Amino acid sequence: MANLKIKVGTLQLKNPVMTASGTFGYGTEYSDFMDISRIGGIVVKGTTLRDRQGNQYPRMAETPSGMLNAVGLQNKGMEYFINHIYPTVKNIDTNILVNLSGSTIEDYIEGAERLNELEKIPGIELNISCPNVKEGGMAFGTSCLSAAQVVKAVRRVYKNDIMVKLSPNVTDISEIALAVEAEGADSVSLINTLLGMAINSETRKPVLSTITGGLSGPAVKPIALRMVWQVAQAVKIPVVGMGGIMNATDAIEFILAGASAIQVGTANFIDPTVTIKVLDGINDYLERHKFSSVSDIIGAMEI
Amino acid sequence: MANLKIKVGTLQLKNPVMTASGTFGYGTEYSDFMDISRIGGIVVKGTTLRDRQGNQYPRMAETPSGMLNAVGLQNKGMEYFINHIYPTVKNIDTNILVNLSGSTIEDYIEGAERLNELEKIPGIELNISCPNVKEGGMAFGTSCLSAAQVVKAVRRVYKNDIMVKLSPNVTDISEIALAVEAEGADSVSLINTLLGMAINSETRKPVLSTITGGLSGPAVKPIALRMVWQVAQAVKIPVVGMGGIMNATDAIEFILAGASAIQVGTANFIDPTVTIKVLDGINDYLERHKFSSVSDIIGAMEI
Amino acid sequence: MKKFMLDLIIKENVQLSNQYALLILTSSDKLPEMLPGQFAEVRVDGSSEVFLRRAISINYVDYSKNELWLLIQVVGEGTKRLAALKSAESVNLLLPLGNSFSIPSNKDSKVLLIGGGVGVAPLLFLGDFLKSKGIEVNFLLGARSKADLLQMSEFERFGTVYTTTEDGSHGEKGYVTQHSLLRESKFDHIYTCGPTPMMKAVAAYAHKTNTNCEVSLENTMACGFGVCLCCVTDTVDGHLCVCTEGPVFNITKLKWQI
Amino acid sequence: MKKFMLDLIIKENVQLSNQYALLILTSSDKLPEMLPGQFAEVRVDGSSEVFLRRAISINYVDYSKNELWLLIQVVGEGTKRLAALKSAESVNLLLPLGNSFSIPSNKDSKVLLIGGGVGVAPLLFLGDFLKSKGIEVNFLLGARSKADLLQMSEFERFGTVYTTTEDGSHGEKGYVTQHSLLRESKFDHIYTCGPTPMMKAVAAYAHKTNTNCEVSLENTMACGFGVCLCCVTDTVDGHLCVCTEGPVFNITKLKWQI
Ligand SMILES: Cc1cc2nc3c(=O)[nH]c(=O)nc-3n(C[C@H](O)[C@H](O)[C@H](O)COP(=O)(O)OP(=O)(O)OC[C@H]3O[C@@H](n4cnc5c(N)ncnc54)[C@H](O)[C@@H]3O)c2cc1C
Ligand SMILES: Cc1cc2nc3c(=O)[nH]c(=O)nc-3n(C[C@H](O)[C@H](O)[C@H](O)COP(=O)(O)OP(=O)(O)OC[C@H]3O[C@@H](n4cnc5c(N)ncnc54)[C@H](O)[C@@H]3O)c2cc1C
Ligand SMILES: Cc1cc2nc3c(=O)[nH]c(=O)nc-3n(C[C@H](O)[C@H](O)[C@H](O)COP(=O)(O)O)c2cc1C
Ligand SMILES: Cc1cc2nc3c(=O)[nH]c(=O)nc-3n(C[C@H](O)[C@H](O)[C@H](O)COP(=O)(O)O)c2cc1C
Ligand code: FES
Ligand code: FES
Repeated sequence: MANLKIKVGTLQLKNPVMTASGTFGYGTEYSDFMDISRIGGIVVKGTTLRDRQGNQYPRMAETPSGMLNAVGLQNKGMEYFINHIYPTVKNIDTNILVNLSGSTIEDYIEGAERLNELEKIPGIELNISCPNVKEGGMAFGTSCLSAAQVVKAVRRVYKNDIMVKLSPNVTDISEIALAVEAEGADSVSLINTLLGMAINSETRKPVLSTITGGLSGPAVKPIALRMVWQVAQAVKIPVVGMGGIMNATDAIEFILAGASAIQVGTANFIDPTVTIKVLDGINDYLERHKFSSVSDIIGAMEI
Repeated sequence: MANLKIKVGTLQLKNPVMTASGTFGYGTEYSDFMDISRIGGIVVKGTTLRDRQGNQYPRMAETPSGMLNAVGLQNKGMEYFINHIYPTVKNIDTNILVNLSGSTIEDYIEGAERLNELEKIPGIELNISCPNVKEGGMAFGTSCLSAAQVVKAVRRVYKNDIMVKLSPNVTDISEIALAVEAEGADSVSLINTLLGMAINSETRKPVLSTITGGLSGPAVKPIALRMVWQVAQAVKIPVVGMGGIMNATDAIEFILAGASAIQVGTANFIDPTVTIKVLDGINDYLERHKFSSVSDIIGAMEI
Repeated sequence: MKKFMLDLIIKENVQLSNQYALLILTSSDKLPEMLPGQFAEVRVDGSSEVFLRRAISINYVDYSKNELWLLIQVVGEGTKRLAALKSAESVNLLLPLGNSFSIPSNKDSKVLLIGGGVGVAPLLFLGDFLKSKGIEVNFLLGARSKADLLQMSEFERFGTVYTTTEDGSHGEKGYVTQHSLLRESKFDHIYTCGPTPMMKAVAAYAHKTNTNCEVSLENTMACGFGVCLCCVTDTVDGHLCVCTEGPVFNITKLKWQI
Repeated sequence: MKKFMLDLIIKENVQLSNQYALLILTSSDKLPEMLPGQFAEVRVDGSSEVFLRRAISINYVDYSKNELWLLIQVVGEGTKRLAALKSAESVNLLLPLGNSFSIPSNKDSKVLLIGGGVGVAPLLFLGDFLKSKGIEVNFLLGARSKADLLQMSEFERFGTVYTTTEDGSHGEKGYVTQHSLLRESKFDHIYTCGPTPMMKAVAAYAHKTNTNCEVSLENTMACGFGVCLCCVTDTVDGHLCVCTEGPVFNITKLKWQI
């Protein structure tokens, strides 16, 4: 067994395999299929201060090697999370991070304050990149200024780990990463979904109720890998990579590009045990290539 | 037969099916496989003032439902084009556009001036979006200011049609489209490739000699479609859509999203007769849905 | 109920027509228990176009033979691949997923199972289940033409079968909701699965006649087990996932305009 | 030469081992003329991973039987799919692509064809072609072990076969360039195809002994017919496409450090 332990910001992960928000529920949905305590961390579904019904259906479209979703952050709100979900998930023996979303800075602040109370939540993933959260028509995550503002505000009130989730729908993602690093983010995670669209040519209507939605899955992997590499070159804080990871080889590519940990998203829908396979596969790779620890290969791509 | 004729800027196309620059050579390479005069237009390989050897190999990586390329605008230069290629391509009975690239504004101006001389070239596709053409480290096409500057300069010297090819690697593509429209572009075409990357986990090296490259193929279609729709909403000039078109259904989706014409790129590598199939398929669709003309379905997506 | 990811083996692929196939799957292990109304998420291999799994209803389970039946209608690339599977090939499934039809506690209940097109699939298993509980079952099955009426002899094993076809080639001519049975008899429970317009018409009938009615909904699904939240339907309790809170809903829960 | 896109039929798939397959393709139409050294771009169907075509050398053409042979080494998903094709299945190919080996005008030329691994593929067709022109052919074929020496009896039909294996299980032990033949004989023309390090060693030998030498290069290809410009190699004339200016290059054209 290679040493898979890794530190990401202030988080101690037993291994670099995490699950991506919105694709792993609250973890427990997977316990029929696998031992969820084996993975390094679970990022729960995007949570907002108040409950949200999300968008109208249809919310999903299959695309070549990927999918579009327009869920729109459906969730039962912070209060419900604290009272009804936290009591269960706090017993899962891994890092449980809450993916925190908001439509105003005040929402983020209040959400973060509430999460401070929860002993078994070691950190939040600050979602400033959902294609559906708007501020003056533009997601917080697509301008350095607004990204910095949110992080600054949350940093002031939140005492645990802040992982900031970045949007790929930008000209220069490193710039945004640097801006959030400067405001005290402990790490950055990327990428969230790319804004895409699908049309049904027979009905001549958009497939999604919201017209556009977020693209995920293997189709986006080359873009995600490039962004992780760019960001890892730019910042000093750890980078958590994701976007189309389907197997251990994909995960290793992200780690070689500079990710300290990775998140598996859409792949969980197709194979609910994929995280375990990725985990075991990373170990196999390290043993086969005679690395004693996963930290040996972070950013180890040779140019 | 439905009426497939369409006007794009000042160009009269016999049908909306064009070929994307860099994927159809100079057209003649396809004449063994199909009647190239049937298509609406051919955009020849990216041409620069002086000859370019392009990047080192490897220049290509296969990705899920797509490919990365890092050709780097290899071409024999404007002089060679005029003396050795133009004499042949001018006899092809369709619109031949030259995809013009440059690394300085002066290059673009000089290139456009040379192309003014060529009677059978009805227009240029101004490429301000190749992930390899740099200006201060950033492609012209990723800032409104520099995009506007190039178009303004070329508009001043070039008398025929100017189609400006936009980069998808931006936060807000409509903004760029509006900027080039304001400077006199006759139409915009999009998308060029998305910046991506591939790593070989076994060798721990980037697959491409240039580390990053341009992603094309069906993987990018949802993003391309979204951008075409956004740009078509924003500008008044015609929009030429491309990105992952593999068949007539894909083409129709772009037209419904607002494209007046489409370009087929990567698909030509897999099926060298695909443009004819797309063309015939568009006609079939129009007949089946009882539209008399392709112009009836431009932007006809119902929301 | 515990969910499983299983590799099952095609024991037989019965081509019912070029549009429909009945896959009979088996395993060397004992199949888990399933309930009528539940479905499986089937992985489609060997296609460059299909990325996600496909939801397919449990058509029938023969525990004695350790067989799972899936009835496939070819509508696109995914179902085309599934319908082309050959004997001895392996298929990966997640199952059993979703809730199930509720079974009347009163054995004397008059029940009617109304199916249209491939929507008949879950009703066969439901018919078997109801019959095994001692409840008398009536099926009302509708299709475009005789050729589209599937598994007729199977349905007859579990109850009385009434049919409608749009072209009149079998049973009464017209839609299921036009069948004389609905004018002549009164039922305590109606269960229905089929195209949405059909189910809405059935729901309207049930509403008008004050009949308890459950419908099995479809929706675009990415996961099938409640984690993606892509498959919601609008209910009196807000957006609920069809894959976990459904696919079976009592019509009183839905916000259908009926 | 005119290029074609053709759907050919698998007449036979000869499994040479679990790593190598020989596909024998045919057509109801007459196959077009092809030259030794040329290749085909083969479409890979039914895989979610493979997007582009795969380049495969023309291994042999039997015009009398209207057969095209392709020798496949399984290295990844694409070649795995190709090697698994079954009789009567259809395969879509672009062919013939690329240039070809140059044939000596002098019938008395001493020629040596050096192949390694699956790189032997184009040399069979070349051997046939040379022999038909009345030229005496010598093959020097290298592989890891006896099991990796492919189509030995076929090669013997067209010339004298020398072999090396790394483990000594057949012929001389070692690499092709260590074979005694190269010390004992002098050739006018060497043609080689195989792993790049092998071809470089052969080129070095040819350079040293002043022998005319052609190598068949590989490169990552997207199109195979000169339009994507992805497949270049560095030559004295700059970047040239391996798919159109090659795959066969005279070593004097290349910028190899030999
Ligand atoms: C709970 C549940 C149970 C189901 N049970 C069965 C079953 O037992 N047997 C069965 O054959 N199918 C069943 N379906 C439907 C089946 O999942 C879809 O037909 C399938 O996903 C279509 O996949 P495809 O790749 O063949 O078509 P796609 O390529 O995905 O779609 C092809 C075309 O069909 C249309 N389409 C997509 N989904 C449907 C749909 N659900 N109904 C009609 N048209 C559609 C699309 O809009 C598109 O135009 C069920 C669905 C659900 C949600
Ligand atoms: C002109 C030409 C002629 C060829 N002739 C033949 C032939 O006759 N028979 C034959 O079997 N192959 C031949 N090849 C090689 C063949 O094209 C590749 O092996 C094939 O494309 C690999 O596809 P894949 O999907 O199986 O592997 P991929 O999944 O694409 O790659 C799998 C692994 O193999 C490595 N790989 C990729 N390409 C090659 C390669 N060319 N050689 C070795 N490893 C590679 C990759 O780096 C990767 O690690 C030829 C190539 C060219 C350019
Ligand atoms: C159905 C779905 C729902 C998602 N919901 C969220 C969310 O609530 N918050 C968030 O930050 N990201 C969300 N994401 C984005 C994923 O966490 C991830 O960033 C993205 O899907 C890319 O990874 P992948 O390609 O592995 O799926 C969602 C993605 C999907 C597919
Ligand atoms: C190999 C290759 C070379 C390309 N060269 C050029 C080029 O010279 N100029 C240009 O504007 N676009 C170039 N492109 C981009 C295409 O024209 C097109 O914008 C892009 O590939 C998206 O379309 P597709 O997905 O249909 O291929 C190239 C694309 C590929 C794949
Ligand atoms: S399909 Fe994913 S929640 Fe229902
Ligand atoms: S493979 Fe496209 S030019 Fe050679």
